[in-house]
Amino acid sequence: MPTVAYREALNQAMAEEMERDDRIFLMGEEVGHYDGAYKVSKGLLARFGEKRVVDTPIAEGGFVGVGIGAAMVGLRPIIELMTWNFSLVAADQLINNAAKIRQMSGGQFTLPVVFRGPGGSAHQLAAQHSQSTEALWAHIPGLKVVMPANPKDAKGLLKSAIRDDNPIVFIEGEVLYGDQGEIPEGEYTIPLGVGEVKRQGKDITIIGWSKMVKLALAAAEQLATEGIEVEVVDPRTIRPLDEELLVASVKKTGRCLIVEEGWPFNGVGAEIAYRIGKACFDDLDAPVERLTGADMPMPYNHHLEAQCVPDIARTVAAVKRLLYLE
Amino acid sequence: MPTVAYREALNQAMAEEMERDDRIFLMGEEVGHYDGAYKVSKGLLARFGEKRVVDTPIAEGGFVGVGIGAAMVGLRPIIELMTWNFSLVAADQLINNAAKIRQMSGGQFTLPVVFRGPGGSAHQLAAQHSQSTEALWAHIPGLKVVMPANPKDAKGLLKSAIRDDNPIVFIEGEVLYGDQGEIPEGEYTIPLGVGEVKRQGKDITIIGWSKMVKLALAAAEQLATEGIEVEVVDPRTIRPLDEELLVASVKKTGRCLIVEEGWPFNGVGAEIAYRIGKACFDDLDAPVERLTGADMPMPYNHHLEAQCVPDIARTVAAVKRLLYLE
Amino acid sequence: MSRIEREVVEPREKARSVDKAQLVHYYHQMLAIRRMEEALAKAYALRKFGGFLHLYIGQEAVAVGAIATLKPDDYVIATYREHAHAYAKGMPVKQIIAEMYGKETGCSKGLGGSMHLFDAARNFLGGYGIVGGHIPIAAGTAYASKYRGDGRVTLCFFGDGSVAQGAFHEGVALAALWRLPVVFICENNLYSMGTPLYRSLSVTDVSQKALGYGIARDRFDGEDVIRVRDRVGEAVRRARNESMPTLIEIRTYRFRGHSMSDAGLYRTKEEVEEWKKRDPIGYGRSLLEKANVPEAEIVAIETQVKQEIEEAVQFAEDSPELAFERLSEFTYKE
Amino acid sequence: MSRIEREVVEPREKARSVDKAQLVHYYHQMLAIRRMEEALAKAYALRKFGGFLHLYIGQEAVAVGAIATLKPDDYVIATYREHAHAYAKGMPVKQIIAEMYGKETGCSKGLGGSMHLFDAARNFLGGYGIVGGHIPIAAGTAYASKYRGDGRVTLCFFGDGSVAQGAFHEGVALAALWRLPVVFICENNLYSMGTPLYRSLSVTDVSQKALGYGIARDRFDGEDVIRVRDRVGEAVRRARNESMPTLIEIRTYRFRGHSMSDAGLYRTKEEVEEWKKRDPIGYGRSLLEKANVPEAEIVAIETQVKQEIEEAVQFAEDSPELAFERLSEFTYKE
Ligand SMILES: Cc1ncc(C[n+]2csc(CCOP(=O)(O)OP(=O)(O)O)c2C)c(N)n1
Ligand SMILES: Cc1ncc(C[n+]2csc(CCOP(=O)(O)OP(=O)(O)O)c2C)c(N)n1
Ligand SMILES: [Mg+2]
Ligand SMILES: [Mg+2]
Repeated sequence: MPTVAYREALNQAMAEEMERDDRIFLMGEEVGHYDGAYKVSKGLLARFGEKRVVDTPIAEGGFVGVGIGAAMVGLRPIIELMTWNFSLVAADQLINNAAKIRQMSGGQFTLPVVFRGPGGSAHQLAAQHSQSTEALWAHIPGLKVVMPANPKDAKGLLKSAIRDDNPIVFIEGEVLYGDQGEIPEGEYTIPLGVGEVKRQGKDITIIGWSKMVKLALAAAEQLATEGIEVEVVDPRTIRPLDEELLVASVKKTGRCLIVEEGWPFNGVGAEIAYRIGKACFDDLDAPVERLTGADMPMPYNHHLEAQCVPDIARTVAAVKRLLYLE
Repeated sequence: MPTVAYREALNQAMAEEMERDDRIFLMGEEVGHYDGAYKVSKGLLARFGEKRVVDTPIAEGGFVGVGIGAAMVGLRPIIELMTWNFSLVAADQLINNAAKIRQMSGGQFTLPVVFRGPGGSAHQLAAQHSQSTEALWAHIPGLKVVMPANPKDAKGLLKSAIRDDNPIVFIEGEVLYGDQGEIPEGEYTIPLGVGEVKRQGKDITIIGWSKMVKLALAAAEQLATEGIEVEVVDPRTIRPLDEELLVASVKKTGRCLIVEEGWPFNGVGAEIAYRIGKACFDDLDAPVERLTGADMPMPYNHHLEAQCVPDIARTVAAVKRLLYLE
Repeated sequence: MSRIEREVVEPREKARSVDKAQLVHYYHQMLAIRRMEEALAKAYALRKFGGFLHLYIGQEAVAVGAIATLKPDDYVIATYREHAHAYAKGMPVKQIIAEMYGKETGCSKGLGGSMHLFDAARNFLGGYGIVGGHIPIAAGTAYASKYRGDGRVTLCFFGDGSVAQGAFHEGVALAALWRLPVVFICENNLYSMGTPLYRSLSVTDVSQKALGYGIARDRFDGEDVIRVRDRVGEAVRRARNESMPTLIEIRTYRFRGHSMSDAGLYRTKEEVEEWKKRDPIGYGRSLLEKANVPEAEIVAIETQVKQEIEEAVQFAEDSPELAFERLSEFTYKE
Repeated sequence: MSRIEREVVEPREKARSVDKAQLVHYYHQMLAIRRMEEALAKAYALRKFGGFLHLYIGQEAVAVGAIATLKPDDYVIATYREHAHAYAKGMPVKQIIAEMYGKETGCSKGLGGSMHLFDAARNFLGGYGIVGGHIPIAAGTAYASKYRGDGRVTLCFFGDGSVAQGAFHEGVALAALWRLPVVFICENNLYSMGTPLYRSLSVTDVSQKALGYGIARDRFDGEDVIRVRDRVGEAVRRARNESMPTLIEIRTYRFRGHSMSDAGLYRTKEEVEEWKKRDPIGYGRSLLEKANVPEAEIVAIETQVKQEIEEAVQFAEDSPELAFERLSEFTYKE
């Protein structure tokens, strides 16, 4: 199996799908002549030309709307948001138009459009550039929310997202772009709404997505040296959520820690915790725990920033608390 | 105690505060010459003049930003959103500016600004005009979210919100404006972050806010005739949340139903359910239940619409399920 | 009454070529729209349905004249005040009224209602409730036409109130930058809800905005269906042949309140009466008379329309509603 | 290199009155900004701090000349490329550099960083990271000045890229409608990140947008600090005396990449070199020479600035960081 970077996996997914279907085009800030602010679209302009790889002005509300309109009449746009922090100026288009047009039209119009770009905090980008927006979008019926954790998932899920007939919020990990990973030879897709057990274990379940999967696996490694067997489960798609997989794991381990980069209040972890608390009411040996980003805007200072997002030490400590080892 | 309409209570709160402090002004669509789309600002233009009661064009992103700027330099704006459905075009201003400026500036700037208007569904307004946005705003650290259920709370909470030095999302019940209720004589305020037990009971706790309180009380009435004693608790402020009060009630009753008008996924109910599930892990006789709006855009047809929001029958049924009576 | 300066912006008005059949057709359409909305107002008063109801009465010549320039393949997108546009694009009265009644036989199966009429088959891309929010979508459908080279034109209707929205700016700017085949039609009825123009725009000549985007503009009064057709026609040709957008401001007036709940106290009786003298339907009738269309034929249209509406109302009354069980299939496509 | 058409828009350029002391002062400021950013670039390369770092090098005459027209009470608000504006408004170099280092002694206690410099005492209302998002805020501070009648003026700086944002449209439109005392200054450096003007705006003359709002406009090249001061001065007077906004487009150029991570491959070496011939600091020095400021004095400024920066860097290095325990108090005001 070839080893590629997360960034390259996304690039392959777009290139392969654009090759396959000329209704697909990529539009966004700097996606073309600049080869992408994060180089995810590298080489696509050269390969597909200005018609299908389109640079835009800084007008997210405008070109997100363009994507919606183009999708309504049969094209299959991929709209890149330079980062999801900037999606907020397009919130009305995503929530009031993208998510609702199918329903308001009585099913006459479908919107095969993917909105993609990096999310989450990186390094010292401060409050306006360090946000996890998945909790906002997952709240909205009509949208699907996908968050791949590694190159294999990134490619397989993006291909499925592009082929899906619904508006998709596809959030990539800004700090994952350089991560290397094996991907299957040739053509493959990963269905939306299907999670994956990233590591088997019997003592406790850690649920995480996007870059938190990496963190959970690292914590699991460390805990393994102390004889604690952690099961790491990645829903991969936030909406629709693979509740079955999550519940099955927790029923097995009896304990659950949810690790989320974003803010706690009404976070995705709250929804997952509620569902597990209910489905596993008689199986839980301890209440479901959440380890989340701090409930405050992200500070610029790097030490403070580090303390505002989950890390290995606090993940390990939370697991031990759940196992009553501390 | 005088009896006034919810609408009138809000009007009194603004008038009294504007009388007291001339840094306060009201700005929004149709708030002045039209006396308010829902007549909440009735008479304020006549009383305070065009300087302090300002009609705006349809540019929520613009005048929400104006409110933020004016607050930064010491005024105390009240920005009316004709309805919270339209706040989405101002989402970036609310999330990236209002909620973060204090923190990004190292505490140099505070934002004493209230964003208020009606939320929730009314009657056959369809998908774009029938949304509960509290879950979105409550997710954001830096914002406070207030949702009064009756005239007394409406006046007391709005006065506190206007006096608060933080940006406040104040969501009124569009269908509550005409509700009559007693309010205390003269000057009073109700602190933000303090909930209220709206009805005492020992068998089960129903948690709801805004118009859901009314629904919960009606359901409680009906259940009382069957000998079921329901305690109805209203947090009144979603953020900060009066967790103590909610937990105390559930510890007493051992059962909890959360009734929420909005969408379920990452709803406010998810956060509350998680916190109660954790704090009351050993006290719950049944998992916390949520009765929420349907997980889909609001349909126009009135029968379908009615089935998409919690009602008395389904609330009663949910309570009985929780008490294993069905 | 603010009669618009006759400062005629290019394109100049052409010597008008009109044939009788067309006049009759436009008149029939305008009248059907008028009677349909009168019937809707009556049904609303009788609580046959709820929600908002924004009547177009007084503006009929705009939708009819503008859409008369289109081919069936062309796209139309509008606001919540879109009953006329849906009808002019070919949507049967039955489907419109049934939609208001919230019936499954409505164009949107009763899920959209008055503000959200949609008709995929006739390329009517919907009525939208967020002011200005549909303007970028119009740029998107025009983008698709250019992408495919299918020669289609998108007509985007919006009110004077939308001009203050960021979505107007972004949608028009992208269309201008990318030279998209779209015509932006601002139906300037002088008020956004209770707000007169001068309280919402620093420059009340909306067409001036075109200067900042470098696109063609036009501006004229909208009571004459033929003028509307001819002037909009110029812009449609520009879009179809040169793939260039145009911003058109058409001055018009709504005789009723903003919606059924609006008492309209912000306008004087005199002002409303003055404008009623320029009723597009009365004007259309005068055109028929000038063209010597026999009175009998005109009366026949009236009768025909009346019957059409009555049947449609009955159809709506008798139609079934969508079952709740089926609702979820409209949130996501399988 | 696109030298701007000399089409002089009103206000006409006045016969310039400049005194030596001012020239020296402006030169000192521009030089300090230049050296400060060079020091920041060095520190960034040494990984003294992370995040984005957007250098203003090449544009110094704009911030210095424009802000020279203000009184201490006036407000300034800018983008993430705001180091120069903060300095010109009076923020000590120490606080700027300490902020980049993320130290508690920084202007924003190390919570804001390079993109979010704030100084309440000096009425510097911040650097903002969302393109265009601060423009409505500027309308708000100007609104407050008019509300209070305090005679203050707000200067709002933004890049050419912001013009495509809905926030630009809404902010400028409200300022025009309400006649607010604000000056909108578009620092048109010909690129928004890697995108040249012609790919982001259908009309590359940004000042033309003023026509749609009915406000005064001006447009000129920005390498001459005196021209910037005089032309912006006209707009500041208009704001202060007539409470009318102005949209000014100042053509300038950034010599470095968009941020430290940008290789700038979208511009030719030749283009960059051509623009460097119009380095505002070189130009400022030539003005000093024309004014017969002795070479020794000019060298003295260089030495003084050098020392000032070195001390500031040391100060930043030695400063403490905010304790995590205190962080929560910055989210909400008690
Ligand atoms: C973003 C947004 N803000 C506010 C509203 C409430 N609203 C609905 S229609 C309307 C007035 C619109 O006036 P105009 O654009 O002139 O169209 P007209 O009703 O005159 O046809 C307002 C304020 C809305 N629907 N969307
Ligand atoms: C709404 C939004 N979209 C995208 C970005 C990413 N971004 C940051 S700066 C920039 C370019 C801005 O260019 P311009 O306005 O010309 O200012 P300059 O950098 O040239 O000073 C972009 C696209 C952002 N910060 N905000
Ligand atoms: Mg109007
Ligand atoms: Mg630029």
